[in-house]
Amino acid sequence: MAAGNVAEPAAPAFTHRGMPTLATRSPEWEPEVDARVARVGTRIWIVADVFFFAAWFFAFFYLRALNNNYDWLPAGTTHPTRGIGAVIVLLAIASAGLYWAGARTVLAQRVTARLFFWLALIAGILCFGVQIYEFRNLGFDPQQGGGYPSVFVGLKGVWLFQLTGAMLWLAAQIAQTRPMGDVIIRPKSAVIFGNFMVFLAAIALVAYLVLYFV
Amino acid sequence: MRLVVLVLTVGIFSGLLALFIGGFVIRVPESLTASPATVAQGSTPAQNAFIHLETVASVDTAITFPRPGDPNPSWVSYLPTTILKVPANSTVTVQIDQEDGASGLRNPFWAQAQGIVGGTFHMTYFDDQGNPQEGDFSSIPDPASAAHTFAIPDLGVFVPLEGISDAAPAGSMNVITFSFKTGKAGVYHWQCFVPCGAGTIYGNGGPMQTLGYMAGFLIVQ
Amino acid sequence: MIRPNRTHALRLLIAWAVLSVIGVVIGLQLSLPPGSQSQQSIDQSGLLKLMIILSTPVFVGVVLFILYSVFAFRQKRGALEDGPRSYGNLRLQVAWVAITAVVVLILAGIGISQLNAAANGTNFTSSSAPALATSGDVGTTEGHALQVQVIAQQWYFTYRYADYSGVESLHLMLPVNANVVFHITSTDVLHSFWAYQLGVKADANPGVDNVTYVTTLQTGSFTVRCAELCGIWHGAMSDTSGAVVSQADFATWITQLQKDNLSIPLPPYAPYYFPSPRVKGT
Amino acid sequence: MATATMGSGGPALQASERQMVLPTNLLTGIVLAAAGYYVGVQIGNGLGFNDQLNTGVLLGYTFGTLLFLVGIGFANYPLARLFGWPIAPQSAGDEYRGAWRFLNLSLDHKVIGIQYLVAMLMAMFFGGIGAMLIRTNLLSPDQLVVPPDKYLVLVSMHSVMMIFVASAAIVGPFGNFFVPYMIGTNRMAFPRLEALSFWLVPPAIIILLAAPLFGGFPTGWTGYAPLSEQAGQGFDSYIVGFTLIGTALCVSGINMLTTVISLRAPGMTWTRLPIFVWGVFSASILGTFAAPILASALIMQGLDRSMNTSFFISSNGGSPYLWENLFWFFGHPEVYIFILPAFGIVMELIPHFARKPLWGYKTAVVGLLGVTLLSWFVWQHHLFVSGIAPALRPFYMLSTEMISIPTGIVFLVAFGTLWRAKISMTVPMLFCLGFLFNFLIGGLSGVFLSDVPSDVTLHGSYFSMAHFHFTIVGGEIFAIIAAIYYWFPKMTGRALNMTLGKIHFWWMMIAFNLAFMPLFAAGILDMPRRVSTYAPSLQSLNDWVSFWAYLLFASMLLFAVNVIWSWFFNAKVAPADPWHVRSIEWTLPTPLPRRNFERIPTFTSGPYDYGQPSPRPVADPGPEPAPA
Repeated sequence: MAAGNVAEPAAPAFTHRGMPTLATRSPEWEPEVDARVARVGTRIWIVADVFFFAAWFFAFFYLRALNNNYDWLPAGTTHPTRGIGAVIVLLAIASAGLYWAGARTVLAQRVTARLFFWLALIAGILCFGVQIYEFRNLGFDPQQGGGYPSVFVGLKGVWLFQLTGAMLWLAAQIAQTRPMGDVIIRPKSAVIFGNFMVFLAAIALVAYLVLYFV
Repeated sequence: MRLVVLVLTVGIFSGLLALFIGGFVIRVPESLTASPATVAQGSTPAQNAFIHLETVASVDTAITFPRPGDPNPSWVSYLPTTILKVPANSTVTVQIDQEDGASGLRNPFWAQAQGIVGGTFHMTYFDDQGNPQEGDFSSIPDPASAAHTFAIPDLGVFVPLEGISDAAPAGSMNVITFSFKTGKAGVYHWQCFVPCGAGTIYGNGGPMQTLGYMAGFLIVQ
Repeated sequence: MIRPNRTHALRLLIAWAVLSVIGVVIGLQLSLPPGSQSQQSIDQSGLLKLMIILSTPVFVGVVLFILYSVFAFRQKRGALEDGPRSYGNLRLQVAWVAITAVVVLILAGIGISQLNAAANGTNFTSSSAPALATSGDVGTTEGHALQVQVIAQQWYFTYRYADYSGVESLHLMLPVNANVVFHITSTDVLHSFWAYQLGVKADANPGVDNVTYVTTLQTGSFTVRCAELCGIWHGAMSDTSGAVVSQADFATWITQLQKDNLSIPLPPYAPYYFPSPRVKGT
Repeated sequence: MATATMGSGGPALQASERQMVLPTNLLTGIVLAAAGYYVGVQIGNGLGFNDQLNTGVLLGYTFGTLLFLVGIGFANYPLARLFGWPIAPQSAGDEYRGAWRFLNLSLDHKVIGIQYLVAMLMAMFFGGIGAMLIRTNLLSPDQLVVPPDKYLVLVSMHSVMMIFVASAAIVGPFGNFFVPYMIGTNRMAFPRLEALSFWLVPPAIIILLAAPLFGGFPTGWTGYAPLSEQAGQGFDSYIVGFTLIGTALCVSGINMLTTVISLRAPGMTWTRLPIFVWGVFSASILGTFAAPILASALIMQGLDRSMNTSFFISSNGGSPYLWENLFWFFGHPEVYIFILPAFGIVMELIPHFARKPLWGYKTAVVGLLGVTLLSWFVWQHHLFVSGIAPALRPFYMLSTEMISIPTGIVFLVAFGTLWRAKISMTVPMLFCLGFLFNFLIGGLSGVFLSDVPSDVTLHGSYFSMAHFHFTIVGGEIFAIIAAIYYWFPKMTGRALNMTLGKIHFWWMMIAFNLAFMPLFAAGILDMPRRVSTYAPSLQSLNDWVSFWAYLLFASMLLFAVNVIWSWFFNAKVAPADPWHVRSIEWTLPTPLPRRNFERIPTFTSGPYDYGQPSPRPVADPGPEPAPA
C-alpha cells in the first residue's frame, strides 16, 4: 500500500519524560520488519473476519430460503426504517474514510492527521449511538420468534461489537499521535488499521443492503 | 525453585480435579441416593405388588409424598421416587395421585392406554363444573387435557393421566389406578410423554431429563 | 546400489503378494452385517465386504513395509552412519498418486452407482432417481411404494401408515417384497431412525420430511434404534419387535390396527409437524 | 530445569516505567475473574429474559474471562497506547523470574510453549478420567452404574475436553516453542497474541470443568440444537469454553502464519522450511479461518439461549440444519487441525532417526497443503443421513475420498525415507512408527465411512467412534508423545528416561489397539455412540474394551511419572544434542539462552541433508559484529 512505501526516516531518539520510547530502546526493533508483520497480520485477520461474517450472511440466506413454518418474517413484523440503517452505514463509511485520509497525512502534518482521527472517532461514536437507538426502536421483538429478527439482531450486534473494539483502537491511535507517542510505528500501523476500518464499513454496507432490501 | 513449580502445579491440579469430581458427587439428586420405593406387597396373591405414586406441578406442592430439601423445588415431578423395584412375572398395581394441570400431548397417539391389564384404567376425576366423577377408561377423551403419562416403553405400558380440571377445588387430585404385568427380570426405564418440563424448549428439558423427576427406572427382580 | 535395492524390493513384493492373497481369501469368507433382509442391506454388506477386501492389501503392504525396514535397514548399535542420499523419485511419486486416485475413483463410482440403485427393482414412476431426490418432493405415493411415516419423539419411535388413513402404531410392521418409502420426521429434537437389519438410517428433524427407501426381501424381525444423541434415554430408545411379515399377515395386522385406532383422536396425516409450544421461561 | 533454561536477559523494565502499568499477576487475575463472574451473573439475571437464567451464566463466564485477562496483564499494553505511556519493547525480559514466570503473563515464546505443554497435559488427564468413568459405566449393559443423565454429562465433558486438547496440543507447545528456532528468528510476529492464545485456555478448561456444577450438558461435543437448547445452564459452559478455544486457535494461527511468512531468517527459503513448520503452517491456516465460523455459530446458540432468538428453532423460522452446517464447516477443518501438525512431527522425526533426507519433500508439502485445501469441501459427509440435499451426496463422497490421496502421500514420504535408511529405534521413532500403524487403521476405516451406502450402516455407531479415536489417539496423541520424548531435553533441559519410554510405548501400543479394535466390531453389530445402555449380547466385548482401556490409562500414568520425575527430581542436565541430528534447535546450547540467536543465522542447507560426504552446517551463525 502507498504509505507502506514511504521511506522510513532514521529512528530519532524520541524521549518521553526523559525516557526513550520504543523507537530507540528495543535492541531488535526493526521498523521495516514491524511494518511487514503488521501488514501481513492485518490482512490475515481481515480474511478471518470475512469468515466470521460469512457465517451470519449464510444464516440469513439459509433461513430465508427455508422459511420454516412460514416464520422467517412473522406476521406483523416489518423491516426497520431504511433511513436509520442508511445513517448508520454512512457514519461507518465516513469514519473509515476520515481515518484513511488522516492515515495518509500522518507523516507530513501531524496536526491534520489528529484532526482527521478525531473526526473519525466522533463519526464512529455517533454510528454506535444511532445503532443503539435503532435496537431500542426495532418495531419487532426477537423473543417472539422469527428468522429475520434473529439474524438482524445477531448480525448487527456482532458488527457493533467489532465497531466498539475499532473505536477503542482508534482512540489509542489518537493518543499515539501526541508528541511523545511512538511516532515511528504510527504511520505504518495507521495505514494498516485503515484497512480494517474500511472492511467494517464494507460489511456495514452489505449488511444494510441484505437486511433492509432483500 | 522447581519444587515451587511442582507444588503450584499440583495445587491447581488437585483443585480442578476436586471441582470435576465434586460436580458429579454434589449435584446427584436425592432420589438417586435415596433407597427405592418400598414395594408394598398386595394381599392377593403374594406375587403381586402395589406402587403408590404422586404427580405434582412442583415438588414443593406435594400432598401425599412431600420431598423437602429438593434441589429443584419448582420442578414438575413424580413422587416420592422414580426408581421402583417390583418382582418379576407378577401383576403390578399402580395408583397415581395426579395433582398437576393439563399440559397436553404433542402426539395425541399417547392418549390411548396400552399394555395394561384389561386395557382400561380406573380414574376418579373432576369434570368441567368441578364435580367429582369416576369411571373406567381406555383413553382420555381430549389429548389436550393430559397432564402426564406413565409409560414403560420396553414393557409396552402407556397410560395417560388426565389433568386436574380448573374448576376442581384447590388441593384436589385425580386418582388413576391400573395394573400391568412385569415380564422377565431386567432394568426398564419409564418416562412421561407429555412435554411438561416448563421453561425448556419443546418442554422436554429439565425434569424430563433428570432422574428422580419425570424419568426413572423400573427394576424387575 | 541397484542390486540390494532389487533384492529388498523382490522380497517385499513376494511377501506382500502372498499375505495379501491370504488376507483377501479370508476376507471373502466373511459374511458381514447388516445382512440380507432388504436390498439396501445386501448392498451395504457387499460394499463393506468389498472395502475390507480392497483395504487388506493396503494394510498388509504398509505393515509389512514398516516391519521389513525396521529389521533390514537398522542402524548398527552405537554407530552413526547416514543412509543413502536420495531426495525422491518423481516417477514413483506420480505412480503412487495415480494409483491411489484410481482406487478412490473406483470406490466413489461404486458408491454413487449404489446411491442411484438404492431404489432399483422398485417401480417408481417418478423419473428422478430417489437417491438424488431432495427431501420433501416424494411426499406423495408413487407407484406401489408403501408410504410409512416415522415419528421420532423423546424417547420413542411411532409409525403412521399414510396409505391406511394414517393409522399410528407402536411397532414397525412391513410386508415382504415391497418397496417402502420412509418419511422420517421428529416432534422435538434431532433423532436418527436406524433400522439395523434393513440397512436404513436417516435423521429425524422437527419440521422436515426426510425421505429414504427400502426394498424388503426376507421376512424376519429387526431392531430399531436411535443413532443421534437425543437426551437422557437416547440409549434406551430402541425397539426390537419390528418385523417384516408376509403380505397376508401385514394385511390382517393393518386392518386390526385400524380398528384399534378408531378410539384415538389422531390429527390428520401430515408430511411433518412443527413442534409446539416453544416454551421458554416459566 | 525450565527456569534455568532461560536466564535473565533483555532490558528489564525500569522502576519508573513499572509504576505506569497496572500491577498485574496471576493473583490479581483470579481476584478480578471472581469479581467479573459475580458482576456478570448479577447483570445477566437483572436483564430479566425468561431464559432459565442462562444470560447470567453466559455473562458471568464472559466477564470473568475478560477481567481475568485484564488482571493478568493484557490490559497494560492497550492502556499504555491509549494514554500514550511508553511501551515495553516486545523483546523485554519478563518482569518475573523463576517458577513464578510460568504462572504469569510472559511474551517469551519459550515460556509460552512450556505453559501450553503443562496445561495440555493436565487437560488430557481430566479427559482421561472422564473416559475411565465412561468405560466403568459400560461394564454392565444396564444403566445403574452411572445414571444415564450423568453418563451423558461424562461423555460430553470427555469429548469437549479432549477436543480442546487435540486442537492445541501440538501447535501450542511445540509450534510456539520451536518454530522461531526452526525459521531462525528471535521473536514471534505478535507475542501478545501468542500469549493471549495461551491465556484463553485455562479459563476455557475451568469453565468447562464447572459445567457439572450446573448439571452438565448432554449434547456431546457436537452440541446439536435443539437438544442443546433444552439443556440447562451447563451448556453455557460449552458455549463460552468453546468460543474461547476457537479464539485461541484464531489468534495463535494469525501469529503463527505471520511469523512464518514474515520473519524467516536469510537462507530459510520456503523449500528449506522444516516439514514440521509446514505442518504447523497448514494447521494454522485452518485454525485461523475455521474458528471464526465456530465463534459465529456459538454466538447464535448463546443468543438463542439468552435472548430467546430462534436461529435453530424450526417452529419459529430457524433450522437445526443451520447449526449442523456451520458447526461442521468449522468441525471438519478442525479435525485436520488435529492431524496436520502430527503429520509434520512424524515426517520431521523420521528423517532424523533414519539419517536420510526427507524423501520427496516437495510432494510432502503438496500433500499437507492439499489436505488443507480439500478439508473445506467435505463437511457434509457428517450429514450424509441428515436429509440435507441428497443431491449433494455424490460430490461430498468424492471430495471426502479424495482426501485419502494427499494422506497417502504422507505414507509414501515416510516409506521413501525409511527405504534403505539407517534407522535407530529410539523412543520417538517407535512412536512415529506406531503413528503410521494406528493412523493407517484410522484412515482405512475412514474410507468405510466416506462411502454413503456403507456410511448408512456405520454412521453414528461405535465404528465411527473407533475410527476417530484411531486417528486422534492413535494418530495425534502418539505424535505428541513422540514429540515430547524428542524435544523434552531441549525444552526443559532434562532428558526423559528412555527405558521407561520403551516400556511406555509397547504398553500403550498394545493396550490402545486391543482397546479400540473391538469397537469397530461393536459398531458393525449395531451399537450406537453415546449410549449408556446397550444390547446384553455385547457385554463381554465391552468388558474386554474397558479392561484394556484401564491399562491404556495406566500407561499414560507411567508416562506422567516419567515426565514429572525427569523434570523436577532429576538434577542431570541433558546434553545439547542427544540425538545427533541436523535440525538447528539442537545446535544451540542447553539450557537455551534467553535470546534465541545472538546473531540472526543464515541458513545454508536444509535440515534433512543427511548422507553428504562432507555435510555443510545447517546454518551459518554469521560474521562477528564489528566492534563499535
